[in-house]
Amino acid sequence: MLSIDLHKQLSHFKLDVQLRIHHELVVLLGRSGSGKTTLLNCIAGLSKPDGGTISIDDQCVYDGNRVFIPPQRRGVGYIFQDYALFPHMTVQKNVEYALTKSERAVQRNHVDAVLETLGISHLRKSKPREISGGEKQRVAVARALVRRPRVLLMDEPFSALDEWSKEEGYGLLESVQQDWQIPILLVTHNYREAERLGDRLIYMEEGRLC
Amino acid sequence: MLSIDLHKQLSHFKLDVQLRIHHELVVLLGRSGSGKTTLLNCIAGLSKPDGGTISIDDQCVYDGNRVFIPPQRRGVGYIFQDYALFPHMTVQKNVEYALTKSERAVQRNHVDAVLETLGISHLRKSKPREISGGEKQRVAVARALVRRPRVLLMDEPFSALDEWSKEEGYGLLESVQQDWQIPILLVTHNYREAERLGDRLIYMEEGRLC
Amino acid sequence: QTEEEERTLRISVASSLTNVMEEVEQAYEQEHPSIDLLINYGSSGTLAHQIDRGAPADVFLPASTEWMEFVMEKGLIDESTYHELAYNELVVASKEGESYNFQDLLDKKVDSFAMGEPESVPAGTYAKEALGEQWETVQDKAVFAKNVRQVASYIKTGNVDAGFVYRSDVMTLEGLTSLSVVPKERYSQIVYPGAVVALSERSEEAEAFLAYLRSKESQEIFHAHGFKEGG
Amino acid sequence: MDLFPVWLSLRVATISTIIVFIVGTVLGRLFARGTFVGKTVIRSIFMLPLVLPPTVIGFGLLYLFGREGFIGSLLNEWFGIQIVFTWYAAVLASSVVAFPLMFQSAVTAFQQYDANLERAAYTMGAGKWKVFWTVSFPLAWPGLLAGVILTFARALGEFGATLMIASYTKGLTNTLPLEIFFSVESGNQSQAELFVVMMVVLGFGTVFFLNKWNGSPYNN
Amino acid sequence: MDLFPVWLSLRVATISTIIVFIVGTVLGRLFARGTFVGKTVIRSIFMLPLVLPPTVIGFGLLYLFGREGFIGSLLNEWFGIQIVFTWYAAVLASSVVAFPLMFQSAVTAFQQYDANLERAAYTMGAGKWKVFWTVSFPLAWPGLLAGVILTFARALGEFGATLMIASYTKGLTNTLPLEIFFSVESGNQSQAELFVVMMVVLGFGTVFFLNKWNGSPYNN
Ligand SMILES: Nc1ncnc2c1ncn2[C@@H]1O[C@H](COP(=O)(O)OP(=O)(O)OP(=O)(O)O)[C@@H](O)[C@H]1O
Ligand SMILES: Nc1ncnc2c1ncn2[C@@H]1O[C@H](COP(=O)(O)OP(=O)(O)OP(=O)(O)O)[C@@H](O)[C@H]1O
Ligand code: MOO
Ligand SMILES: [Mg+2]
Ligand SMILES: [Mg+2]
Repeated sequence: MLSIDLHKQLSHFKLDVQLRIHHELVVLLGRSGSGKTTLLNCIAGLSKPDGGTISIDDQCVYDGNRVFIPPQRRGVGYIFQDYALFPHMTVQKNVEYALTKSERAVQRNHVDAVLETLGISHLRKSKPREISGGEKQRVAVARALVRRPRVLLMDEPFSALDEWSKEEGYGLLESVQQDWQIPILLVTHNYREAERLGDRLIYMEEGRLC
Repeated sequence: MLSIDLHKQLSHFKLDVQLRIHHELVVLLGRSGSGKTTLLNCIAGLSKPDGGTISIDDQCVYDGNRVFIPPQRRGVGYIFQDYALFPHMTVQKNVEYALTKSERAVQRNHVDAVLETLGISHLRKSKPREISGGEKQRVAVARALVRRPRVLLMDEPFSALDEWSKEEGYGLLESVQQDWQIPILLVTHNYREAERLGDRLIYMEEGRLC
Repeated sequence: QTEEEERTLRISVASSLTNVMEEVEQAYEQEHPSIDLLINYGSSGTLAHQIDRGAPADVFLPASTEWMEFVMEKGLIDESTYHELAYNELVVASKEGESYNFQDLLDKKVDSFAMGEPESVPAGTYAKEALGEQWETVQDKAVFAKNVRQVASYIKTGNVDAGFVYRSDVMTLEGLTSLSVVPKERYSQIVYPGAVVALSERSEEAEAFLAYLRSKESQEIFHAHGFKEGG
Repeated sequence: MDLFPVWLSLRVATISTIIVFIVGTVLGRLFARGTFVGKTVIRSIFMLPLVLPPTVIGFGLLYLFGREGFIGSLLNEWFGIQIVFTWYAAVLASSVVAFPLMFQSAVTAFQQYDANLERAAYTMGAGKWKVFWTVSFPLAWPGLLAGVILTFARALGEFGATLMIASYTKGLTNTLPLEIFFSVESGNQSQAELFVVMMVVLGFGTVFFLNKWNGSPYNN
Repeated sequence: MDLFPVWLSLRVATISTIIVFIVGTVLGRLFARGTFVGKTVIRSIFMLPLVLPPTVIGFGLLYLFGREGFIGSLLNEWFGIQIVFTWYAAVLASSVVAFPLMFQSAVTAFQQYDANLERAAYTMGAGKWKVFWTVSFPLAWPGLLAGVILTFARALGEFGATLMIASYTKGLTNTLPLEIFFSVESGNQSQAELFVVMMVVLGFGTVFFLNKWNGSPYNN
């Protein structure tokens, strides 16, 4: 379970969010610039709220100035809006980065399956700068889906994909959701996607849920 | 008029395109990785085809090894899939970059209007790293739409926008298209967008139009 | 030639003569207001190479005969103007409070001592000569430096017990009081030569200046700085 | 106290830095992207003034720029200029010795940013010159600034090559490092210390000022 | 021909480069991002070994590491180590003098890439150490390599400070630059030239090799 109660002053408005996500997929919709990415960054520990609390599976990961668990110990999987692929690593290495050494050996088949499903297994040895925009996005998706986190954050993860690739992504996400039973927060501007995937839809406007 | 007849070997297939675009908006659809961005890069002069010809308004800008007009003299407007905003310039400076000094003085109102329409005029003084993903995309759109090129290339220009912002973008594009009467080539994965904006829809599959 | 150039006399002087030459310069320019001495200091080797490369110089005053010979052999010097201007003496210096003499260097009393590098630094060459047959036995104790100043640094910082320096350096070596003269018969005369450069366009004035260096007035300055008068 | 050495050093270091900055930046840009035959060879040759002891560099300069030297004789014949033993020689020495620092920094600086941004600028009709000044240069600036700092510091401290080709003449070529050396040589310890302090103040001050002038576009 | 000076120089420069690389990289990372009081002041102080003439640096080291010096006496008492006049002293001198080159390059290198990539790595559970080695370090590598090249070149050519603290002893501390100096001073021109050639070969060779070892992740 993910529970959030935080506020943070942004340049043009204040982000002020109360939200609880159980083992469900919540879709976060909202105008561009309304604070969605910032909220995700706060949950992942990449931005500091001005105050409030965040807890994951009953562990408090943020509480005002008293508690701040750094990102590497929050167990949050995160697909970044701008992918944040490592430019110096191949696709394969990028995806495996989320795994520990021992997992890497054990999970080889799983990694292969994910790459296959997303249609990027032929790009394994390519560097991010050698692949197309949508291919990059699929690498970012793969990287987040090879290992079970405690919470999964997805910032417009399918925005650069064609209908077929989107479908494959949806399928993968659905099966992962079944397996993992974790809170998932997905940002999208696509209504069809929202309705197809979301157990619950929430809307953000100028930093507030409504 | 834009007329293209080119081929280029890519890592997993061959790009092979024959295409003529009059003063119309052609939407290019196709699976992720099918070669759309590469085609646009060839037209803009950022990639070299292996052979063929490209001409713009009856000027040959590429012809095998004989003619290669560099990008700065092709008069092609281009919205990049990854925005390619200048990180060291403010939004305002980014948008004005497409204008010459004298145009900058004359067109001030026009620039303001474009920023206003796209809902980013309050971000004028921000640097790209200080704004949201969708805001960045709108800056890229603005930068391409403040000045009339001979050909306009748009690589998924609205993919990161919410429905309202998309609408504003569509409106702006339609009015610009009316005014300018130039060939426009727009890449998208969104059917509604394609049908709404396109005078003609074309599909690419593994480097070929079909 | 501009008027300023006409007044200028260029002197290339070994850096170990810096203090002497600064006084000489003042005195000479006072006496000869029409002459402007432009003094160029450097190691004797550097000066010799500069003259070799056609750098402007009228008078050459190195700190050893070797470098004078180097330029002479190349025909860059008006040999008729050659004179020995001053002499020097070798002394053993040690740190304030300690006192070692030449004999101590040869005995086991001294663990290490500093001296100029014998192949290239004149002070080192003379020191090696002074050590004579004992050189073989004591050379392991020797630390080589590129000039007397460096020898002094080693002594002052306690990294060596003693070192060979020139008497003329004594005046400037703060913190090194205990000095003992090296027996004179053990090394050859330490000569400071001077001569007019062959290419000089102002050889007359240059010769006049050389003559001045041999005058009583300047010889006193040499003397005051610990040199022995030449002739 | 005679402050001439301070001004001279500041002047020599500043002029050298400007020259080296311009030459280093241009060559750096040239060598950063694109390939041509012998690129790595020339890049490595450009490092030699850093490898060789300054005295050797000074020696080489003396050979080239001396009255009988290849360049020196030409300069003398054509313009009646004589560089050796003047403060121009100090500028020359500092520039040559500091050049590798600027060059290496510049090459790296021009390799570090996303070249797509230059391409984007071209599509907007900007010419090579405009793209260089408005995109490449500002994006490379942090690396170039690092080069400038190293260059200035090195130029300020240059001793061996300067002594060789400019020599030490009071009121003419007595830069701070030379003054320090000769103060020590003539046993004037306290004066040497004073010059060292000036040098530290001058070097520290300028480097501090330059360091403040940083604005990495990626810094966050 | 005695090749000892070549091996000695290579050894001294290599060891110095390794030491300076490690220290410079760590300090560079520390100073690159994040702010703390006196950051620019310390950064500027770190440039001083480049500003001050090597002889002055050597003098300072002699005072610190000499038999009676603050550090020297401690080393002597505790470990019975005597650094002055040994080839370790040459390593010390080269390291101190070359340090600013590595440091400045490293600071810039660690500022030049997108810090979001480090953040992304953290979200995947990577600890500070792993992030440093797998993300920060490789992304900074081109800039670090530039620093390594400058450091090696400078360490190889180091003369003034080395002569001061290591002195010139054949078969012990006679690095190439020292050999060149004393050959010239003793009028042995041809031997000096031979040493210069060795130096050029050694410097050029290593720098060439290092230059080849470049792989900018943004290079395109
Ligand atoms: N720089 C590059 N070097 C090598 N191969 C590349 C490079 N860029 C793209 N490719 C390959 O060329 C093919 C076409 O890429 P392109 O970017 O044109 O696709 P696209 O149609 O724009 O896809 P998307 O919708 O995902 O942006 C892909 O297979 C891709 O992997
Ligand atoms: N690094 C930053 N510094 C300052 N302001 C920022 C920064 N990043 C975003 N903002 C501002 O904060 C607000 C929320 O941005 P955020 O990125 O959270 O929006 P978003 O909802 O993700 O939008 P989009 O759908 O366009 O990605 C915007 O007004 C934006 O301009
Ligand atoms: O110029 Mo000297 O006095 O030979 O070192
Ligand atoms: Mg966002
Ligand atoms: Mg594309």
